[in-house]
Amino acid sequence: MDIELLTQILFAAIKTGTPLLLVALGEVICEKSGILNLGQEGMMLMGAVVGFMAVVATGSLGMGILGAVLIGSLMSLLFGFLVIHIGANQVATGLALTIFGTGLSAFIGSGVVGQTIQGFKQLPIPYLVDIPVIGPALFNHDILVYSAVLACFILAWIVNKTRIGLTLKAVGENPHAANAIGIKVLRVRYLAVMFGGAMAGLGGAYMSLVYTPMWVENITAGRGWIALALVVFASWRIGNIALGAYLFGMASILHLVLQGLGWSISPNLLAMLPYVATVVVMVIISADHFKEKLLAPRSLGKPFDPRQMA
Amino acid sequence: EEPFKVGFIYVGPVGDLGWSYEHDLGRKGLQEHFGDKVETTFVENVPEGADALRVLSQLAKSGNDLIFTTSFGFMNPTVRAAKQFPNVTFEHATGYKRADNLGTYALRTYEGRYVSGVTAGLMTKTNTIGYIGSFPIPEVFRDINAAYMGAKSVNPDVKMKIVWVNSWFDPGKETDAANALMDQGVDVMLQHTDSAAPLIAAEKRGIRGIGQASDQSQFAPNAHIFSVRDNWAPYYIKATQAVMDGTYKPSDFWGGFAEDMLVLASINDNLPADVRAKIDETYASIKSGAFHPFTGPIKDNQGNLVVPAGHTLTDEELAKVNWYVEGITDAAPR
Amino acid sequence: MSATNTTTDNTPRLALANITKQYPGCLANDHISLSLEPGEIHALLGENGAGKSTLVKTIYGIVAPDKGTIFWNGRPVEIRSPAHARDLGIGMVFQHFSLFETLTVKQNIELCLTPAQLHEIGDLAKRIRELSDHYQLNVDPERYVHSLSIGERQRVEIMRCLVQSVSLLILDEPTSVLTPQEVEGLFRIMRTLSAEGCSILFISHKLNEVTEVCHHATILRGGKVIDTCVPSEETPNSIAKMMVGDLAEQDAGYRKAQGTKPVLVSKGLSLSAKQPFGTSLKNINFELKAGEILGIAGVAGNGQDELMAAISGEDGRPLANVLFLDGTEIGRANAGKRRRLGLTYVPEERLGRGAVPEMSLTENMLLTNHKPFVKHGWVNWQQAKSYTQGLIERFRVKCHGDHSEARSLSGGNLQKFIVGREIEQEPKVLMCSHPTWGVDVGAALAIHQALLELRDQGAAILLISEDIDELFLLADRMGALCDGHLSPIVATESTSIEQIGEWMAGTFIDIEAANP
Amino acid sequence: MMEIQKRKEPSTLMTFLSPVMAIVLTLIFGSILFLALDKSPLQALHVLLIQPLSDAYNISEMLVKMGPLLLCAVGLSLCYRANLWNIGAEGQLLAGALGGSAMALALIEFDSPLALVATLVAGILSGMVWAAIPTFLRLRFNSNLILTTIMFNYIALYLLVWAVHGPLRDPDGFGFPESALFSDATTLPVLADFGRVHLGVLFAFLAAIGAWIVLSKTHLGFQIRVLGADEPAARYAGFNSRRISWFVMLVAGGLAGLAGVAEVAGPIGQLTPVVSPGYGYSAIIVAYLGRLHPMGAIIAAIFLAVLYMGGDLAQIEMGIPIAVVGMFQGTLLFFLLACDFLINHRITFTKSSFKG
Ligand SMILES: Nc1ncnc2c1ncn2[C@@H]1O[C@H](COP(=O)(O)OP(=O)(O)OP(=O)(O)O)[C@@H](O)[C@H]1O
Ligand SMILES: Nc1ncnc2c1ncn2[C@@H]1O[C@H](COP(=O)(O)OP(=O)(O)OP(=O)(O)O)[C@@H](O)[C@H]1O
Ligand SMILES: [Mg+2]
Ligand SMILES: [Mg+2]
Repeated sequence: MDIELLTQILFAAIKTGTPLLLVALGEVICEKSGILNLGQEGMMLMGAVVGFMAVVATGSLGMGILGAVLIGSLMSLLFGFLVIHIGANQVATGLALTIFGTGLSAFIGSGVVGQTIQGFKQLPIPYLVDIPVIGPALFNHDILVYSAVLACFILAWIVNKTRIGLTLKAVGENPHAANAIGIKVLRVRYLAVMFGGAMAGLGGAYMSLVYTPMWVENITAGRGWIALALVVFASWRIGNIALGAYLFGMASILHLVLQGLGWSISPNLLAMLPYVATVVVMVIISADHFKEKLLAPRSLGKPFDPRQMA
Repeated sequence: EEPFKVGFIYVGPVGDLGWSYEHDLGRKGLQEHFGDKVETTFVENVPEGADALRVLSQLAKSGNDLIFTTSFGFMNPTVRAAKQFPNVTFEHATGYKRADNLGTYALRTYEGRYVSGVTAGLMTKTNTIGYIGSFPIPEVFRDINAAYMGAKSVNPDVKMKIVWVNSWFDPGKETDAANALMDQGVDVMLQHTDSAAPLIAAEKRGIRGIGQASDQSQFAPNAHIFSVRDNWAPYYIKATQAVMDGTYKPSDFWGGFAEDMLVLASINDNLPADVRAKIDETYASIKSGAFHPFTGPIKDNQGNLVVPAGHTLTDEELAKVNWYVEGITDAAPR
Repeated sequence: MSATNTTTDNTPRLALANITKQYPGCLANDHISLSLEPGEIHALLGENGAGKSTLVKTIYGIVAPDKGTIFWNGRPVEIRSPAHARDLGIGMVFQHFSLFETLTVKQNIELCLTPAQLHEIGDLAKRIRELSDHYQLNVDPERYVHSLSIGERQRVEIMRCLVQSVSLLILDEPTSVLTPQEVEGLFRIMRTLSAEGCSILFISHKLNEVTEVCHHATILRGGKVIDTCVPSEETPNSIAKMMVGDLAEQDAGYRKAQGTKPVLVSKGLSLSAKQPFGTSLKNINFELKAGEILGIAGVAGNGQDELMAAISGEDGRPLANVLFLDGTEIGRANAGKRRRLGLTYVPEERLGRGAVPEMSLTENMLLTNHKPFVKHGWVNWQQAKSYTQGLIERFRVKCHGDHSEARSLSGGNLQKFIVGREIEQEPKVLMCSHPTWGVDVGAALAIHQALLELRDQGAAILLISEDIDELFLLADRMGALCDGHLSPIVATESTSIEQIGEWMAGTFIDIEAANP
Repeated sequence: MMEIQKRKEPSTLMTFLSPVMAIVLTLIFGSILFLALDKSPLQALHVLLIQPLSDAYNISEMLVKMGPLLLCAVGLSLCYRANLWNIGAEGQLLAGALGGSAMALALIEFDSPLALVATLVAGILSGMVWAAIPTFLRLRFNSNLILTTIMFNYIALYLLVWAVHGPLRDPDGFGFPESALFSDATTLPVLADFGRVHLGVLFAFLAAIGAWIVLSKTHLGFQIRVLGADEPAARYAGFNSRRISWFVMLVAGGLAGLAGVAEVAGPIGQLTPVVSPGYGYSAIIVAYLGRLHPMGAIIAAIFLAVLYMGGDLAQIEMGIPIAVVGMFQGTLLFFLLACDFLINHRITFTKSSFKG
């Protein structure tokens, strides 16, 4: 394998990992507030289709991004209303969101299947891009790739260093106590859920506006689920999420690269790779029960009703 | 007077700008040809499982006289429906099972693929062309071989890299595959999948590609060399006419350049003149029947003589190709 | 002690007028009025469910009253939120702690402050250390809360109120989880604060504490103020009478019994913590004899739950050669097997563990007592129903019937049901956690009697409680748990509250280490 | 003004009324949608809901569709009752189809009723294996069941596609990705001469009844319910939660596997790359709509089967896009979750205005 190929693989891994990263970043914030949203796949699909349709209609990529972010937050608002306000089961509601999003996106998107748009341009970062090997792999991407990396740093700073982060962690650990000291638990949770939705929409838009750029039914092909697994994989740490996303990005293109190099393992078996890898990694991570309990937001998945205080 | 009713079932959405889209264009061509003498109905997104038979029955029961089933996976449901509704005529695309009221039809896509191979062989600077495969089935093996033989006929040093994506239509994966190929030095790309994603990827990186199934020039104005377009209307008109006239006989119909069922669409103006000339020449010789790509001697890449000298593969033999031609270094996947 | 009011003018710091709060199905506060002078320590007394917590939550802005007015320094205010309350200078320490274990002390305190207050304080850590020295709180700002003991956590809660200048501090049952020594420390802090002019509203069920430290007391029953008094002029008994009305017999003390042969033996039981913030058990030795009640004192979180789980088998990890039930080694038997061998158990949490909230009483009966009603895997529901009806009658459980859901019962009634269910299985060993926690006097009496009766029938009872008085009342022998260590076991008659209190604080651990 | 109160006890009436309300709301939502699409809502609802039940053939087709939905949903109801979030019915169904097909193809020359039994057993066992792996990972390594079962859905799909392209491909099938047609001996007998209703549908009903008896009459069923409602209570009572988990997961896997093998050995008659149009996922909705009660699942499965068929009919007759069905399913689940709020809460409207 020559060095240039390595560069290209790295480049592709980052690109493939970016939608996962965007979605997982949203989900981790949502989970830190104690809400488990399994609707990522549905929100991604809606983000993808709405973003795409917005670009087709207006010709502006900015509008596409805006549309995706808006629809993502809107859908998560629906989810939020059911789980935060009505206290519906988070798992079931998340699944409903995915089923709904899958159906709705197919429905509204049938008109634009196969159309194409001008996607985001690559923006090489001057000087850095000239570094051999890693330059072209890391510094020759589109704006969303850079934004995702930037988002990692900003979110890590917010979560670990600011009062917003403290509040978020407090709500996720013990909403009753947070409520008692006057934190607006519901508001924090709504915001976190909506942030998760916005990021899922953005991740979906990455698929339809940058990655292909096209819309087709089920374009996300299970990436929403992998993003959810990533959060567990990363033990709810932002830095680990980035690492995990790019690793999974690598796993999901590796089989294509290997085929091109003449490996003749059945492509169907190779296509299982990312899913098998997800399971294996998850098993390794969560085998340490003790550690997972320590790291997972304590109230994750449990409903909180402020009307019923301890 | 009651119009003659023709039904279609598609495996994908009519908007896929690929396989189902072209069948639907064929349906529209049929409609246009006959005007109000014919009434057409279609059902899209029909899964190839247990549901196909029900949809077929529903179409038959709602009075369709002729039903086209446009995907290989509909074969056995079509066979059953044909048995269940002897008064309805069925036509199944790409299959091999026939009955008194069931015929089959297919495209000689290898003809287009041979021209594509010749063009790619001339255009490549790295001597490496890429092929995005869908599923390892005879049609795809056949076309890979045709493409490679075409390329080799004009460029003895040419190599071909093949990546399978296991899907007819998955823009995400097709993009990944295209990028993986380009990363490995491919500078002309052929695809046996229906989305425009590989062409878009090619356009981005400034290399060339050839469209499949429908005219995909709009997606990649610079990269696009030409598209090998499926054109089903001639056959749909012919078959419908036959059933209306009562002259229908089930058969296995293969259409290609000669029947205008394969069309080289939107040949790019930016091609060098000699390449353009070679394209036209190859096209013409295949169309006239003067040349057939699968004329022996042909060896497979294990060294076996699969087509003896002087022999041209019959349609029946073509339907069973499962080997790679000599010069392709990969092992044929299973 | 003398109860001096250090008021100079007549405006009370806090005055409540006709505070009323209606919850679905119960009037929690019914036209409550009271007033509090600066520097006054005021006790709020009453049975469980009398409405004490509801009232203080109203003052702290968590609960909005339906009617009534709050006067703060003479002016009527509407306290909208805890943040607003803190702005006014009201601080509160909750009955159930509201600290975040995954955060540090400093972060916990920071969360309660507005940005403006934070700015004013400047270096928060420094401020915490200063206050800690001043009030002898011993709070380290950088420690993670999960590494703190219960007493330390409470001091963090108090610190959380003190970083802003508070002029009213509300303490809701602060002493129920403290060792006697820690209680003394708390009282010292309270007196210092009082001397500095801070008013304190103090809720407690321990009447001797009230007589010791409070200047005034208001007694609630059924959401109404039924009496007020000056505690220093009363005795715990006289206050108790005011609280519950004329109660014919107070628990006067029961006959102590001598056990016969050992039925439950623990020989050097050690077990690492299973939960991140749990306690490891360290070399626990005891012999529980038939016909005795063995009481184990200790502040919550010192290994009680872990000990119970290890003995009952809920813990799930196999133990080699340390636990014996009636001579049988049970370390590897699962919880079901141990039950079948005659070990039953009344857990601390009744709803959610001792009983399934959404299931009927019949189903909840079947939860642990299935043997008579299950043949070859099939449940005889008819039989189970009629048995449950009998159980409800025998233990005077107030409910609509055997079909009532467990969660619709009041705490005390559910506890009677659970205790009855476990006792009627005629166990060899009954383990009992906090059997009368949050249960009113009448129900507590019934439960005590049922336990004693079981003991006298020859069963062995392991009683774990935070309530020392209850242990002294019931236990024949007792010991204490501290940080997963079990103290020596002594006969109740030959020990004192002071000694057990010291053991609860862990004084025995060094001695034990010295002579293993 | 409106006031929300928590009920002291959940309302039994609402438990049954909530799905009905959800269906009605979904239909209202649908009507608005059809109006927006410029289609007559009345006609659309007629095609969508009534026509699938209009004649014997359609009813038999509806039952064929209902079979796999019900089989999967019964298993899922058991799992969800035990609070085990098995989202893997789809993969277990595919595994059943794959395993059953392998057996049917191995026995293609074997003309005996035993061949069918062996095929069904192979399918059931394959489904069980596919459920067993995530269960094992969950119990041994504490991995997240939701995520592993979802991953196993994808893995099963690729495995099946690999098998039809590879070892199970019809050697005389011109290399196309399909297995040979199963022999008559390994094909499920059809129950009526007017349609495709097969033995698998009967199995589905039997499974529902069996699960109902287990849940309501046996101690095991009681333990399942306790484990799901309140895990600490189950642990306290000394129930063996591992055994219960294994039981429900294996039953669910076996039933989904049966659904899969019944599809390939029934209406499809061979192994094809597309076995299920997402039955395993729709079954989640069926389970919920049926209140996690096996008898409720029967009604819910019929409703969803009607909706599926109606979707095809609506496309043929009115040109309504098929994606509407997927959307209906999601909407239905949403309304259901929202209506369930009323089981534990009461909304009262009072005339009293705000004070002051
Ligand atoms: N959120 C609520 N909804 C309905 N009823 C409630 C709520 N909170 C408290 N109650 C009821 O109000 C009454 C008073 O409760 P409160 O917590 O004030 O009692 P308390 O005096 O603090 O009791 P304890 O000594 O047990 O702490 C009880 O009957 C309780 O059940
Ligand atoms: N949070 C709550 N929400 C709704 N109802 C409640 C709540 N807490 C208690 N109740 C109801 O209020 C009633 C009184 O409950 P509570 O537990 O306070 O009784 P109690 O007076 O303490 O009696 P006991 O001494 O038997 O425990 C019960 O019927 C209970 O169902
Ligand atoms: Mg209280
Ligand atoms: Mg109570």
